[in-house]
Amino acid sequence: MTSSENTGRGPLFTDPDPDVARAFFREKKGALTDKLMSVPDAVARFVHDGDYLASGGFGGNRIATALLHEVVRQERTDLGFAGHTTTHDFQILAAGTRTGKLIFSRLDAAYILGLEARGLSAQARRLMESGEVEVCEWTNYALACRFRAAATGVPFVPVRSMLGTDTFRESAAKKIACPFTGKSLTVVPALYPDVALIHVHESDLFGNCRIRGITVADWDLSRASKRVIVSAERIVSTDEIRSDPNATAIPAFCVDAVCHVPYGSYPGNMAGEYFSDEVHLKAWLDAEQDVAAYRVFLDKYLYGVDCFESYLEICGGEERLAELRRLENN
Amino acid sequence: MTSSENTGRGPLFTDPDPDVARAFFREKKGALTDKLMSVPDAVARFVHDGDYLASGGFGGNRIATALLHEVVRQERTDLGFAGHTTTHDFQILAAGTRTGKLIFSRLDAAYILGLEARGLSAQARRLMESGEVEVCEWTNYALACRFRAAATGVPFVPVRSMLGTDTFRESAAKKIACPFTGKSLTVVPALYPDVALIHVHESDLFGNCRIRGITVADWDLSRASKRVIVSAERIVSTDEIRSDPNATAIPAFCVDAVCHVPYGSYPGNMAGEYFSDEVHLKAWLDAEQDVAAYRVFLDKYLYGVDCFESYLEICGGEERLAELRRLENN
Amino acid sequence: MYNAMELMICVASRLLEDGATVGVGTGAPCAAAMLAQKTHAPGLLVAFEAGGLAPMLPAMPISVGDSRTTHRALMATSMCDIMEACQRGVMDYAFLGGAQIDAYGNLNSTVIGDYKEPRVRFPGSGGANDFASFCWRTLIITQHDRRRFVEEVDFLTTPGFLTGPGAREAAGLPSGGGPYRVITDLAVMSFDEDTCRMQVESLHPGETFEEVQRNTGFELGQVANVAETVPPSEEELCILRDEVDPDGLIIGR
Amino acid sequence: MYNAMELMICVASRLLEDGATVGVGTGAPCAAAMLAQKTHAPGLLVAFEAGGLAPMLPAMPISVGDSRTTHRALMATSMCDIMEACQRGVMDYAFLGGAQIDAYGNLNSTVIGDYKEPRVRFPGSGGANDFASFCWRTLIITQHDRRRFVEEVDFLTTPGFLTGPGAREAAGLPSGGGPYRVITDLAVMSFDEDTCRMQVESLHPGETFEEVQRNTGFELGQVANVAETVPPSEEELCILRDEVDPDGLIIGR
Repeated sequence: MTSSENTGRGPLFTDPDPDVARAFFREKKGALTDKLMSVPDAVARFVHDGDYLASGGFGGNRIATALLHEVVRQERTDLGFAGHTTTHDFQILAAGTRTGKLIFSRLDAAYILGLEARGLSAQARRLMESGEVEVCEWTNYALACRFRAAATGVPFVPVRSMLGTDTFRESAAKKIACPFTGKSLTVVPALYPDVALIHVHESDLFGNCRIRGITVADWDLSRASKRVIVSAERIVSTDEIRSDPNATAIPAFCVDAVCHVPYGSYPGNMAGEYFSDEVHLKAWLDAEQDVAAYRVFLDKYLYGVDCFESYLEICGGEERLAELRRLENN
Repeated sequence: MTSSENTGRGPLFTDPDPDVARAFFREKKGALTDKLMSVPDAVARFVHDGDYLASGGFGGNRIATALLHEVVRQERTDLGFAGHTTTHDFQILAAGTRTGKLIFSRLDAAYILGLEARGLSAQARRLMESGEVEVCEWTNYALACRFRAAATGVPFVPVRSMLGTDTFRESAAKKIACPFTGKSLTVVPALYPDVALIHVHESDLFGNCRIRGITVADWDLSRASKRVIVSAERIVSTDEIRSDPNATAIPAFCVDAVCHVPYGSYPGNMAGEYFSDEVHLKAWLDAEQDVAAYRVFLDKYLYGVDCFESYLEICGGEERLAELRRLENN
Repeated sequence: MYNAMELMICVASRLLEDGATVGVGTGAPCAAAMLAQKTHAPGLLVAFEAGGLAPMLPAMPISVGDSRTTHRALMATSMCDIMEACQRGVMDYAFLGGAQIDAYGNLNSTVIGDYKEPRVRFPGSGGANDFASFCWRTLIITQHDRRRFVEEVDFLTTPGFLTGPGAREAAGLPSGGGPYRVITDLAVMSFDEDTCRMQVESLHPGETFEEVQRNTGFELGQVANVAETVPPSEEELCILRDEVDPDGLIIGR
Repeated sequence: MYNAMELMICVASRLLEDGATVGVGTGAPCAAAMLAQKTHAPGLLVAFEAGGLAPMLPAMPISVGDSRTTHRALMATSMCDIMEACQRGVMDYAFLGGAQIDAYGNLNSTVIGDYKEPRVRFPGSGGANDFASFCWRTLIITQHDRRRFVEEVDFLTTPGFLTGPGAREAAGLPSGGGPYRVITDLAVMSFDEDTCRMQVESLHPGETFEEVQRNTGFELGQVANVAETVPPSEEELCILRDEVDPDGLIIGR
């Protein structure tokens, strides 16, 4: 094997050095302080231009929609972004700012611009075909393992995928010989996001969180990220958290901000709470087909909206949300 | 660094090759078949002389006592054993067979022969000082990571402990330079036990299991092991398992046998069920001080007992167990 | 009568034997797995890459991570837990698709054109590369035309047999895996054991080898006795239409 | 009046500042953490290596994995989850002990004598090597005698500063960690910043440096102004005896 065959040529956007991360985590203290704040405050305080951002959930399920909208409205730019199982979350950020600036310009891509069975996002595609975003390729599992390496506090973990493919060639992974078996393995570098946006079912004021249904990569993501903003369907007491320690998925020491956002994953699905709003998601996909129509759509549903509650209102409000609850719990 | 400094000189008892394990797991089918059987049947079918054995829980908490006693009574010999956070489980196997044979002769040692605050097991110490058991040193985390590597299906994982110590020197770990940062890392080889004994709170007939309280390393252990025998406080319906998919810790496709053993962790603690029987544990430790007294003790409590229910009976039966329940739930 | 999608789903479902494990995505693969469970393979274990294990699907999932994938499931877990079961060797089958496929079953779902200046960008690997690397047998469901069946994929997103015999193992991929069947609207293809190249296994009713070759951008082989694909039975169609996809989300396309 | 164990626990507890994180075992370390929480550090986050995070301890745990360690805890998780928080840099302090300790704070809890033919076998590392490798500051509580405080440990189970300045980093251990204080029945020791060797920081009431040196098998340093250890206050003793360890399991030994 030549050296170039052993090293993907894609860009590495973040530092995998665990000692650099350790110095950061040392200062992030474990004390139980009240972290409840509004969505605008949380984004203003903890998401900065140039940051590397990751979003929890799985694309259209349990995503932090309210936080993502706020990132767009506060016109964050030059972000790095983890395109891990992204669908509608990617689509929201791909809209760019109201003044036409890119929100992210560096992208680790595992699954991007598709909305699974719903089709592809025309806007996300335009963005990715514009050549303005620097891209590095991964697989869903490999990118999840990058979070795990960071959560674990080691600079890499080995995986057995990506081998022999162009996905490896355009990644920033490396190939090594296993010191025990001699077999070739892919090693993927730790990814410590600057900030993660994660929507959960319940959190206390300190950020002890519960998640129902699949956890996707959020167990690792919450631990890997230097800062974590949580939005929660419900704020519960710490007494309630302590009544069932097995139910806690994210401990408070990982969390920097807690926002109370009922229906915070809308129009995405929230397990046990409400189903996805396929009508609105289709409208979004359809609007993207025509640039002028899309601008009108964004002004109505994103840029021109003062807060997430207003967005819920113009999407049908309580009546629609009640329908989605019925659909989920049928 | 010389080559010898980069490789622990301890013995590697199991094959870390993931392709060898894959061939085994391929044949272990996912079908939901009734796996309920008696403790003697499960041990007879799935624990063989020469196997590499691992036990779940944490030494004196949520251990598979009934299964461990049966391994002793069925006189399994020449086992390998994972001394991962072992305490009373180690002590039981260290007794040897009724006819004086060693039960295990190969040992990965992370925490052995101590019972934490209760003191050291004289019998376990005699055994380990006899020189008859081949030993390899690890740390608790490193050994847990060996299970994780196997559960993950890769031949090793990197950790940042053991470096610079004699623990590393007497291990079968290796030291490599991180391909991303150049830093030195310990890499620990995957450990695929032949058989694991795990006690759980609830299981259905197929082996879908729930665990309350800490999971220690059992999430990984159950997945890493070629065969898994589960003992459960309660057998529940699959409908009950399906009513709360978040509560499942071990999926049925990992499990080969399910045994219904109420108080199966006695004299160990079982979270939410019963506390440890410190009186009996102390009696066991005390008996070990004198070889003759110890033999009498073993005849009474282990070798001469026809089944685990009889053991519970001679340890105080329902009255004592009710006390331990009260102690736990106070 | 039946349409091409119904045929493909029925053919795919028959490949899934009782007691096997399968990783599925939304759409046709999920329909095939559901149909298998309701016919010959009630013990088929279905896993979704996002974390859903063995649900009682109340309806066709829209996303591999939506809550239907954990409806009365045996477990709701993480992506790593599912993917690692696959990497460990537990998963027999995985279903994939792609924008391009070559004679060795390599798939492209990343770009058409040059990677640095793509004419068309697609979602990328998602979990496809992982599934195809880890699972024992990859099943591919796709439409059959020369735009998709190409001599060389523009981007090798997901491994088939790579460059041929021994190439997967040489690259470091787990031994013994690889593509197993390609199910299209024209035929069912397998892979030659010696050359690892795609070959026609059975032709759908009314199709000819020449017609299939005409729609394929590389030279196709054929097995010694090419069969006619057994069409969907009445029972299969009834279950598929009434129970698996009553709203016609997949079969009505 | 107070006994040596009470003094050691009180001294240890004062080192744990409010808002810090600490990995503890059973016995004196747990008592010190509980005392800190009930006095100056109500926000001290206590973790147990087996998986218990931030419990409201109803009584002294007997095992680091018993159910008391998750009584009304913030989380009941796995050993890896806790250890990886440590490896990631989250944990400020860890408490350790050992059969032998040398001038660099290296600990032996594996064997006395030759490894291959040990005179005495001990439990081994357990989580000690991990904690000492990962946590920022290692605290050691032990009895002070020449049998324990030795020129060279028979087996280096758990890293202190290894062979001296820079040795931890050279070995690959996370930078910036290492032993912080050694608390014995005679004195409190710290480590010289330049040499990484143990030095007396404060002498317990009534002890002299010479007496401590006499009980130490290697040459001890001392800081410029060796203080007298502040004895337990009435408040500390009351809380320790009445609330932390009312049954005298630790302090009654």
